[in-house]
Amino acid sequence: MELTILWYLIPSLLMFCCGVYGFITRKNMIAMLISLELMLNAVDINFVVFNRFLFPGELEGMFFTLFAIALAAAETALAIAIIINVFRVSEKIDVDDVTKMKF
Amino acid sequence: MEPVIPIIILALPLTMFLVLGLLGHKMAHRTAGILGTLSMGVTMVLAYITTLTYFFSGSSEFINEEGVRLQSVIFNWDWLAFTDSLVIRLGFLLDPISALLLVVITTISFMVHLYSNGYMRDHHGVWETGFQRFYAFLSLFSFSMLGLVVATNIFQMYIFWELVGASSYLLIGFYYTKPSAVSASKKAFIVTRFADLGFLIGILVLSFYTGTFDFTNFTSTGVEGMANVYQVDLTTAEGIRNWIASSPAPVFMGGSVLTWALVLIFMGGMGKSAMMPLHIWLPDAMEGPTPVSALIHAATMVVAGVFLVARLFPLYLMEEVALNIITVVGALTAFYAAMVACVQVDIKRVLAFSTISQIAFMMVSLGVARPEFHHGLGYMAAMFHLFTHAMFKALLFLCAGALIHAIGSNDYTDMHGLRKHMPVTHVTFLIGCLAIAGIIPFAGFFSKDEILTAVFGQSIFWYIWMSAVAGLTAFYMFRLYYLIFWWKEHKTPEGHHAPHDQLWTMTLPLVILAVVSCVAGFVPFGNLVTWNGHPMFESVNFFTNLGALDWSVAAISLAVAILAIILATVMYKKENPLPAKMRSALPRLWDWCYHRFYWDELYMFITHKIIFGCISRPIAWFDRHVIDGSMDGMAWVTQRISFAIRGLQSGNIQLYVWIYLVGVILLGAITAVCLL
Amino acid sequence: MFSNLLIYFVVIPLLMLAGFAICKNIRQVRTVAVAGSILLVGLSVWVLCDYLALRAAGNMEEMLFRGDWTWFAPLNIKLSVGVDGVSIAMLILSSIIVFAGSFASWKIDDARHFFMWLILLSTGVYGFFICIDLFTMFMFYEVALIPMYLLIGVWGTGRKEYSAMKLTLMLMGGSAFLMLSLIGIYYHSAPEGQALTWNIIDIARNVEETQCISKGWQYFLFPMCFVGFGVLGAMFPFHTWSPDGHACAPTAVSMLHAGVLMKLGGYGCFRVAMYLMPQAANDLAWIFLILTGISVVYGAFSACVQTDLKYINAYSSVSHCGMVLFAILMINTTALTGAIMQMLSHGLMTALFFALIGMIYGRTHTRDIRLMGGLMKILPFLGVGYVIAGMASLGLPGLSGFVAEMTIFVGSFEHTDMFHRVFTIVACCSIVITAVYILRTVGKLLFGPVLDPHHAELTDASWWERLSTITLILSVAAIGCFPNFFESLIRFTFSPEIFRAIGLN
Amino acid sequence: MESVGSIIVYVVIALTIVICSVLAVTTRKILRAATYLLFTLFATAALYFKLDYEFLGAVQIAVYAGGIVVLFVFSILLTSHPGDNSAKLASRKRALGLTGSLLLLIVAGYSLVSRCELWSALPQGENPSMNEIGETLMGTAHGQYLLPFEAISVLLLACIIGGVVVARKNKN
Repeated sequence: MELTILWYLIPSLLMFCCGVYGFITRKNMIAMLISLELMLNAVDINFVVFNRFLFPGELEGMFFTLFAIALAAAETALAIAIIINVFRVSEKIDVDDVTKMKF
Repeated sequence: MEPVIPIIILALPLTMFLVLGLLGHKMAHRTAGILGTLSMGVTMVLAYITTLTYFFSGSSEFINEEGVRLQSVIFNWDWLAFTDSLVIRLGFLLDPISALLLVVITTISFMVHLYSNGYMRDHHGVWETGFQRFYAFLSLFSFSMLGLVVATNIFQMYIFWELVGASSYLLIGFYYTKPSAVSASKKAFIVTRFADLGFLIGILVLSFYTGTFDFTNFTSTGVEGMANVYQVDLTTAEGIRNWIASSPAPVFMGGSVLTWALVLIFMGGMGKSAMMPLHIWLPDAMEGPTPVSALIHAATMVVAGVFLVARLFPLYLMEEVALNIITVVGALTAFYAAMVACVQVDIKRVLAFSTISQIAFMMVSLGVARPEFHHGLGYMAAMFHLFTHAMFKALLFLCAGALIHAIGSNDYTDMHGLRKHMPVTHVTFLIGCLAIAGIIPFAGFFSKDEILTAVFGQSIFWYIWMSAVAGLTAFYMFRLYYLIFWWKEHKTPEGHHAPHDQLWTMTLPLVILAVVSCVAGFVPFGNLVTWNGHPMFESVNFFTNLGALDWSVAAISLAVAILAIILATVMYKKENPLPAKMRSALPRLWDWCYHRFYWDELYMFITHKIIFGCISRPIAWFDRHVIDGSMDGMAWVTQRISFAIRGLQSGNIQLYVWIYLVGVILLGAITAVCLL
Repeated sequence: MFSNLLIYFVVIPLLMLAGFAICKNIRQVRTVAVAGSILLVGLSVWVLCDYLALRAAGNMEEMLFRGDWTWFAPLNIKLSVGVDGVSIAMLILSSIIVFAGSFASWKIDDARHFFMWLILLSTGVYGFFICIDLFTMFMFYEVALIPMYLLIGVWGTGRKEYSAMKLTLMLMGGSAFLMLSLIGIYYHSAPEGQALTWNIIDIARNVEETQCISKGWQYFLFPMCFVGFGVLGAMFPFHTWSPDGHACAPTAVSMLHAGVLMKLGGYGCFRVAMYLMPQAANDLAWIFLILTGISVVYGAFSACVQTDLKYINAYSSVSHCGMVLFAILMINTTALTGAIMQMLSHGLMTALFFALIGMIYGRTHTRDIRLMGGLMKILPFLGVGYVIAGMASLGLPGLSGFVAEMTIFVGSFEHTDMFHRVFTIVACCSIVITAVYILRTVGKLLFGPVLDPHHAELTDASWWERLSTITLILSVAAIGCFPNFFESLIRFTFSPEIFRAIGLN
Repeated sequence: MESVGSIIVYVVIALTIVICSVLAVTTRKILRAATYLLFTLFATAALYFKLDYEFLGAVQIAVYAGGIVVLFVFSILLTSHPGDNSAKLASRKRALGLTGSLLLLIVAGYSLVSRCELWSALPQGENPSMNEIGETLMGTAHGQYLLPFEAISVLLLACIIGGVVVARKNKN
């Protein structure tokens, strides 16, 4: 048996789908953020795998992943700051409750 | 003839209307009255001059070598040009009937102007409010009526026709704070307006097919070089008939276009002349001041219908059908109105129905006029009766006005036995009654006799019918006379002055009109007014009319009248139970007559229930709820859709993601399908 | 550019706007409004005299006082001006009504802004009547419509927001159709290979010579154009903005709207729809004849049972304006003349009506005729004015309504087929129904005993109200007494050369 | 041909990823979700190691597992009471989520499986040296990433400031 490229992509796809599911269904904003991380992670894996698959000698995919991780970190930090702030105001972090800024 | 005098005849009342209407409220009442009366007097004198010139000057403008009277257009100004040939002109047409009407209108109008000086103030000499307005409207009416009779074309006639309608509206509603007067004026206007619709359509039809509005063209088309001749021989008639038959669509809804046009025009005449079934406005119009009733609703405006038919008589001659319709309508109306007049209580209503009946006489007379018979005797008789009727009916109305003014009520039940208190009124009223009853030698006898002769020549049935009506006329007039002046002694209510004859301004017109009613019958009409301008007699003297009578007819009608008077005398001279017995013997008939055969109720039903209830209200409802509702509905639907779309834009991030995702997947799927 | 007289019809209102902008108090506002409207009346009379003189000198061009100034070259959009008898009649009408309207709104709140919008509106109206470039016309048309929203919405009474919204939306809906059809006309305005144009006269000539708007396109564009203008002309079933809008509008706005703005509809139908698409007009007239025929009778019947004075008048406007479109669709000289006369007549008469209703409402604070009565005794001047307006409306000879209606009827009767005949007769019937509702209103409102004792202390018209009323009455009487002058002024427009362009004779 | 050990390692990693990520989004306890996320991240790091991207694996562990998850845990502790269960999912939402993710799975999975070139083996690569990584990150030539690196640093700075500003307690 050989580990073809597909074997790497399928877990990543499943992880992405889980992320989507979580993002759509969860009410808690932190849980949504977690789902988001899952999706990002899945994408990261794909970058790496395709880097290896298409340009084995080069490092584009890896660096993309690297930057994506950095961005994810930044994004998470900011999002969590907002969530905590929202929590301070409304004592809740359910996405449905944060409607003050609508309209 | 120079147009100066005719212009003044028209312009003076118009000016007076403007002056009194605009400045009247700044004038003293007396000044306004004198001004109005004087100007009308001047108009009357000028009208007399014009008429006398027309009939007796012998100028070639007015009469040709064979002694045939001509139509003469004194002036004719373009007022409104629809097309090159269809032009409304304002002009002055002088021919026998317009000259006759000039005299009638100005005379009666002057009498009424004079009379109103007394009538329009109470016993203490306090003027009615709006006295100046009253004179302004009278002047407006006189102007309009004069304009109507001298019209050179049918559209001018229609214009003034509408104007007399409006001034009649204003005068009936003179006491505008009285609801009954307001509704009466409204009724009069709307009913005649409805009739005018027919008139208008008739004009449209006639003018479309003949290409002209001018009377002179209607009556003399086809006779080359005789444009001004008031004369249609049968070849001309044939010409017009062929002409209409050869124009496009000569047949409309089963009748010839000409028949339609003439019948529709006659409908206008029916409205103004209160022929059944459009008569209902006239009795109500008595809400106006009595002088107005005398002027407008007895002598002048209501005969406009007769005048209209007479004016277009040569055209009517071409359509036997139209003339027969006129005869039937007239005969039915005459009988109906006479029946109703027999039981009314309000003296003005009795006179009103009598007016309807008498106008119907004229209509019948026109309807039976044929050139073959006595040179179109009916036509002459109608005009003759128009003239005499105007005089004695105005007299009767003015007498009624004097009575009402003295008593303060319209009902004979409040009068009775006034002969000693008001001798002048009594005598003049009696003369009026004798005249209308047709007793020799009063005016009505001659004209009515001519009519009956004409009817006799055409149809025995209608002759008997009309003689019966004449008998009824004598009966109800004397019933009225006795109930007012005899029956029982007058009881003056406590605290009132005994009734007495009125001021000279009111009695003078009575006397003058009474004198005219006595002698008018001897005017040799046959030589003045005939349908084709040909004189009827070789030579004339004072007794021409007497000599020309058909004595067999005259004797019968005289006998009928005298019998009717005797009957009235028996029943009403002294207080007695006969009338009550009569009433209880025929209760149903009495009820129907008293309620005027329920025509008003029928009209109320049609207007309120059908027009308002079944047409207007549903339409208004439809408009508000269906048409407007559908517009609002469109707005509502738009709003709903907007709300629905707004729901998608909920701010729910998860829904957005889902939609985005589904979109992406679909795109992906499509791409995949396309690529694979 | 400023040597052309017509430009001043736009320049003067714009100057007035500038004047209002710097006005400090109501006196100055009134001064500007009165001075401006007098200038406009003077200008229109001047144009009239010049026009007559030019015609008398034998100038037979279709439009006089021509001027062209390009303002957007890529689409060939120009400010093209030019007038013929019809436009001049409309200009005179507008300036009289603006004049009377200025006096009728003497005491309005926040006069400065009110007059600014009012004059902006009239700028649009004047611009529309002097322009012969479709695009510019449409622009002015919109300029005339939009201020109405604010004028009703801010200065109105009753359900003013609703009515303002409804009126504006319906008219905008109409102008959407209109714009489509104007663009359609533009793209067929010249035969293949020639420069497209917005100029009405050029298009009409092209249509006549080369049939550049094919029959199919005409069938498509004509109904849109007619409906677009018809909405403003209160054509059934697009008339419902009229009762609500008029009922809520302030006096001067009602006057201007019913008096002038609704005429834009009729004028547009005639000038654009009929003039540029004659074949479709001829073939499709029956559809619109049915609609306008219904309008005429339907409006009259509706008016019979209304109780609000303004509603009565609004429905009577539906009826009378229906008559205008009805006559236009008859496509013959007499009826068209009648249509224009009816526009003049109805404009003046309705303005008079609305002015009087506004004045009465200002005193009694009600417009319900069931609550009023016997006002003639208390307010004789207004009462007499109302009776005169009513008489004009029901077509009394000597006032304007009669002349217009008779011309229309005589013109309409020139069609001999059953369809036209029946509709003509139906339209004739409206004269009776008109009499019914006018007399009903007059009877209830003015005659009879005084119903409300509070009304007994009311004061009659003040001098500015008298001036406004008398101006309108005199105009109505002038048309009614000397119709031939106006008829010949208008009729020249339909002289054979131009009539050919309409596709007849 | 892979060695059996490699396959076993792969299977372990893949199963961890799949199971932990499913658990991370389905568990009703938010702290557990964060823990499962941590496991998933570790497994991902392991995958990187297996693919010979050791630096990347290290970064993954350091930044994600070490930094982000800690942030998550802190914020969870700040915003929710321990032992709280989140409410049960509304069925509508679950349906939405399931349809969305399953659709995605089917479409993406089908397109993956149907691509025959993806059935080929992954070429062997060597682990990029730290030197190489450093040069790539610091160079400006083709295929080198100084500019993005700087951009990221600015972004991180902005993020830090932003985070501070947003999270700062409002004095009023």
